[in-house]
Amino acid sequence: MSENISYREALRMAIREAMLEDERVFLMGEDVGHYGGAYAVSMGLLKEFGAQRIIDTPLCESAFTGAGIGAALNGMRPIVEIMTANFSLLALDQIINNAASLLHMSGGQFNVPLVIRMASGGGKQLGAQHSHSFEGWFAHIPGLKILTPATVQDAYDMLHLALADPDPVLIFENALLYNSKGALETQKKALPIGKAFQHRSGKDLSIFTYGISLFKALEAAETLSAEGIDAEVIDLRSLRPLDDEAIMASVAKTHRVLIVDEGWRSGSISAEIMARINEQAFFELDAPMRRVCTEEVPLPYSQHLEQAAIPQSEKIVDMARTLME
Amino acid sequence: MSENISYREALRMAIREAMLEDERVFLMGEDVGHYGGAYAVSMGLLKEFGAQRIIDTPLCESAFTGAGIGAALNGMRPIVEIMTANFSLLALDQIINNAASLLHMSGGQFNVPLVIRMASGGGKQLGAQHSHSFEGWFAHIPGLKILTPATVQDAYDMLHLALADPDPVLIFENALLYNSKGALETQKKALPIGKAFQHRSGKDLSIFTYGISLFKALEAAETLSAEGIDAEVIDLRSLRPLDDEAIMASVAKTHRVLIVDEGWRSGSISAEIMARINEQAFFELDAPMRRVCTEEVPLPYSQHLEQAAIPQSEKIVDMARTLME
Amino acid sequence: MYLDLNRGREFYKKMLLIRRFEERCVELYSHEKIRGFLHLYIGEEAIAVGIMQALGAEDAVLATYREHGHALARGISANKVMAELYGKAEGASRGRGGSMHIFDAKSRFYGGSAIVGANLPLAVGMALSDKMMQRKRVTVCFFGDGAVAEGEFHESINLTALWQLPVLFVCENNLYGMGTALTISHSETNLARKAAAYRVHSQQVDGMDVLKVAQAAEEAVQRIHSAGGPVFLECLSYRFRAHSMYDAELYREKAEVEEWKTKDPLVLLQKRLETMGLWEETNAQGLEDEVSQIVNEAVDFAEKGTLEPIEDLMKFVYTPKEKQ
Amino acid sequence: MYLDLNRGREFYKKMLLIRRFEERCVELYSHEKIRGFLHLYIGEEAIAVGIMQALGAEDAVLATYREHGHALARGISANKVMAELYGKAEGASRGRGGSMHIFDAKSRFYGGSAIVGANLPLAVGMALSDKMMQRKRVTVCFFGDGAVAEGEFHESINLTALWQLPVLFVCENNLYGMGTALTISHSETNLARKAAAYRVHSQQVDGMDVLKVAQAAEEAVQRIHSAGGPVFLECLSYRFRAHSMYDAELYREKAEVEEWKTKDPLVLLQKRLETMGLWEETNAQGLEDEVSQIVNEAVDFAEKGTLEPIEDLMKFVYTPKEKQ
Ligand SMILES: Cc1ncc(C[n+]2csc(CCOP(=O)(O)OP(=O)(O)O)c2C)c(N)n1
Ligand SMILES: Cc1ncc(C[n+]2csc(CCOP(=O)(O)OP(=O)(O)O)c2C)c(N)n1
Ligand SMILES: [Mg+2]
Ligand SMILES: [Mg+2]
Repeated sequence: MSENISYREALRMAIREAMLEDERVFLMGEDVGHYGGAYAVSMGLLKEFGAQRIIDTPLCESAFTGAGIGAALNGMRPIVEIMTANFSLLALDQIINNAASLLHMSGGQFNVPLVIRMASGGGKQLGAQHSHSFEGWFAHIPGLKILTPATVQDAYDMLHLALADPDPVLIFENALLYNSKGALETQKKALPIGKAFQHRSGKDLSIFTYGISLFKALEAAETLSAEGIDAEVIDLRSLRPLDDEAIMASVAKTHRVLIVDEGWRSGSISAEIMARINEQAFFELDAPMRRVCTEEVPLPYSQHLEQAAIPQSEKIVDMARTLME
Repeated sequence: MSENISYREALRMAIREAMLEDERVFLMGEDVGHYGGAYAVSMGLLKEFGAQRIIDTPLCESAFTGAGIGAALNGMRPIVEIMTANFSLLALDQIINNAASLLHMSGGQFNVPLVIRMASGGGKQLGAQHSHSFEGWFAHIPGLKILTPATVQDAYDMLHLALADPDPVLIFENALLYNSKGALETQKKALPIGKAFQHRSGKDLSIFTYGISLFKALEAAETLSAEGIDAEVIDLRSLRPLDDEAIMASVAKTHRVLIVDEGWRSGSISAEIMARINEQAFFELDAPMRRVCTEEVPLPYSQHLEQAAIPQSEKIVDMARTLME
Repeated sequence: MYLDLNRGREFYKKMLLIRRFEERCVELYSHEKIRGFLHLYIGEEAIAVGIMQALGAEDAVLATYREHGHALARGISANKVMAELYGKAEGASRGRGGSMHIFDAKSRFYGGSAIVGANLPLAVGMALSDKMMQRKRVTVCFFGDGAVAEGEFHESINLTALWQLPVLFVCENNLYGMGTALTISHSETNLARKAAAYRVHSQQVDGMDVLKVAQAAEEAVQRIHSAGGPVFLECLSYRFRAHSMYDAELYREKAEVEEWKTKDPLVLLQKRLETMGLWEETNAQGLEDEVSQIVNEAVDFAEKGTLEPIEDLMKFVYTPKEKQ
Repeated sequence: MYLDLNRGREFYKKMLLIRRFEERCVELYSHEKIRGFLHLYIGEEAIAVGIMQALGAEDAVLATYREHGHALARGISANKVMAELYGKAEGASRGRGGSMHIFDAKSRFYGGSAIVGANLPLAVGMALSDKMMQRKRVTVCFFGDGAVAEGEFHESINLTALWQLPVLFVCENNLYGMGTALTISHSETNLARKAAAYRVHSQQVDGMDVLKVAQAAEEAVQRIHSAGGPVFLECLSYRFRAHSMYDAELYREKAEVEEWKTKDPLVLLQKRLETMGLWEETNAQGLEDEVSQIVNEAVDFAEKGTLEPIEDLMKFVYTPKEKQ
């Protein structure tokens, strides 16, 4: 049952299965069809499902995202692909003022079962207009759910979970993960939206993270372990809702907190997690909480600057050492 | 020299002065001219300065905001008015991908001296598409400066400060403040961008806030004072940059922190302030920090629900009591 | 379109209902029974009434923030609309929407939208689903002359033309977007011509004449059913009242308003019926009485309505578990 | 436009420089000297060269993410462009921009923009300032056929027409936006006609013929200076290479590409010169050598370039104090 496939393939498999299972599911976005997807996620699907269900849109993020909302209102289960998270800014009015608000404004009459996927994150030397990580920022918006699959299993599961959800769900796929490989169990019941997952148990400090930073954190935990520091590593998986319970349980165990996220530091999801721990588990803390985020700069092109700007395993190790002082 | 005028008049006076002083300054936005401004800020200016400098735009938030950026790049000092903060979502691509990024992407060659003003905040029963407070959310974006004038003096000063700044500055005017009156000194040197202002000194707890919540906090402080609780009230004034120094100084004095802001709770500017205090002044804290924010709901129309959703003086008092326990 | 007594009475009554309903709203606003923004449709009644009569129950409607008229013409009860304006739980949107956000699932009325132009992409998606599922339905989307300048207009109309979707675009051109005149909003002020540039079948219609609107709407719906693609109707009209309750109307001349009032859709229909010798039989006073009763009842209903419990504030941020 | 030896050599050399420069880029990309996205202009050289020659130093240029050609044609040194691709401090944008973000204040080259369509509003504002300050300048804005579907196109072109602003819109219609063909992007595929619907003077031009582009550009600039308003040129062209370095080109036939290669702007110009008996004198080999030297030097310059110190990472998020 378990296969070793890529994150990209896991996504494609999930989309394919959903489309085979449910005629209401379709995929829409720029270059999802003839091109095969900017990151090749939908490669081959046009051939299998035809242009009616794998829809190449013109360049018009606001209208095709809004069209996804309209289709969801009208009984469909659309998957809208936005090529890169930066471009989602063009569709934010639709996402916030419509998708996130319609259920409430209509007094509960109109829910919006829409899935929006987008490639996110830095590290590919694509510069300031293609590299930003907005998932933590989107997590501010009530009415939305924000998923950040890190593993192949989650890439697959979360697409299914999102489609089954009655409300708008945004999936942020870190573009550097598409080629990563991992085990996939397709028959296992998926861990629900809103549940964190502990990838490594530890007693000295808790590292909360998500997406690609999970792997950097795990790497850091190995290094720390060699120094005798035993780090717990928890993948948040979902940034809205956050799994307060899992977070507080870990804090109660380790009493030290490090958060790693790819958003810019100020106003990051790290800040929100710190705020909640402060509110809910203040007296458990033995030291100030720490965070490793992206430096507050539009991401530069040159590799050395870009790498200096984003979280790295070494920075995590350093920060963990500070935390243990 | 000191006059008692409205917040609206203070803004208008500042715009007028700036336009008289500097031919590069102009005002552009929906209904700023013939209509007189949705909140009447620019009433009369069309007559005085003509349609070349008080420019009524068609409905096209993205293009006229982008045009403001272009004009700023080309030597002007534009003031762009976005009628309501919710509509700024339509212009976010221009604000983030262009205004906030151009200086960095161009290696320091092209700065963007643009001022964007918008009406913000709930409490007017305008529903979910006209009431949200995004100032704290915008504060996440490097490259921007975020100002939130609460007083008549700041309404006036901040417009001048913003125009003098070489980089993009966003001014969030809480719409309920336009009619508020207060003293204005036009000859006084303005408190710079990035400096908080202490409105009330206290020794038991620090209330950090901004915008309209300042007045709710001051009211709460009076009530608390009657109960023997001595609250310090600090107006942050600028949400990016934040005045860490003033914040930490106050924490070092009171050891207890309450933050009041009109953004939705999760991912609010309150969270960021908590994160920084945790990082910079953890051992000063005698109790978990607390926040009073807007409930995480698209703001409803009915008055009782809307009022229940946004921060109120009573909630601040209650939370302060919890904090003092 | 053929005018007979029945149709004459029906159209007249519907337009009158909107008119009297909104006149009452103005009163209620001054008594602070209604709050927030209140945008009146007075003067433009012929558009909503003329369009809606061409629709079936299966068709969908997307309106603006000036949508009391659309809601009433679509058949949502005055009670529900008024209760919404009062912010009551019995309102169309349980008081959570207010004047700008009337919703009604039963009549497929998808709001009430207060971001100008933002309902247009929704129309694309609604019609796209209907086409995909081979349902014979039309999605009608109302918007103003001002909205045509927004990027979403361009993006949406292109998609409907490109994909040949069953959307009826109804542009209510009342010559102003808030205080900004058509001529300072658009380089091409003939908006039907603008739409035609996307290869969409487009037409200007006298929006003060309910019969002409009705006829154009029926033809449009027919064309959408037969040819499949979208149709764009530019309804030339005028808003008799201020943009909202806060507007000093500095941007237009009183004389212009008065001039347009001579084209009042109610008066126009009356004149037609008079010419045909049907006015007497119309029994306008009887209709006034009926309408007055509906409006009175609506106010009564709203007054007696209840408030959503404050404990339910957070309801409907996400779909409640029991509804999933 | 009159073709003489001087002009022939100049145009040929400029187009050749872009061609050879980018061919070298492909090599360097495979050696990982250049990273990130790299969008080649090969096949479209006639557009940038034809347009730029009509501009003065005081005019401004806004380009796309496919802008090596625009940058070189505008006269930015190959050294600076190549160093930017290498991510070096000596690059046009100090290595912070990369291939998609070449900037140069000296030549009024305002980027390099990687959000499709997002440079259009900037053009409005730049031209608006020039008009307000009564400066006799033109702002040229380049964008693709794909960009025309974005809302910002609609909003921006309306503003320039409405306010009669001195913008030269250059639409590089290469028949595809990434892998999406023109015909599945636009209901009206004649983009000049689309622009004309805003009452903007518009024209289709053979974008493979540098002379035709140059002529159209000169006329456009003249018209902008005399009539004041914007001009829209749709340059019909083709991208010979993949969209970027990652593109499998599944969306178009090899034969189509080959067909278009017969219209190669370099070959076309050569043929013209041959017909006129000027080709020999052009001394193509000499130009090849000159260009080759420029490109070699550029690579050398880039190789020797330095990296911005990591401590300077946060520089240019805000204007440094010393520059204020
Ligand atoms: C995106 C957006 N921008 C601005 C506004 C403020 N506003 C509300 S109605 C309106 C005028 C709209 O004009 P039009 O589309 O002609 O409709 P009308 O009000 O005339 O019916 C404006 C500017 C808004 N609600 N949404
Ligand atoms: C807003 C936005 N959406 C999508 C993209 C991804 N993208 C980059 S180039 C491109 C195609 C643009 O086509 P066109 O405007 O015709 O220019 P061309 O590349 O053909 O020169 C796309 C979809 C982007 N950069 N920006
Ligand atoms: Mg209008
Ligand atoms: Mg193209």
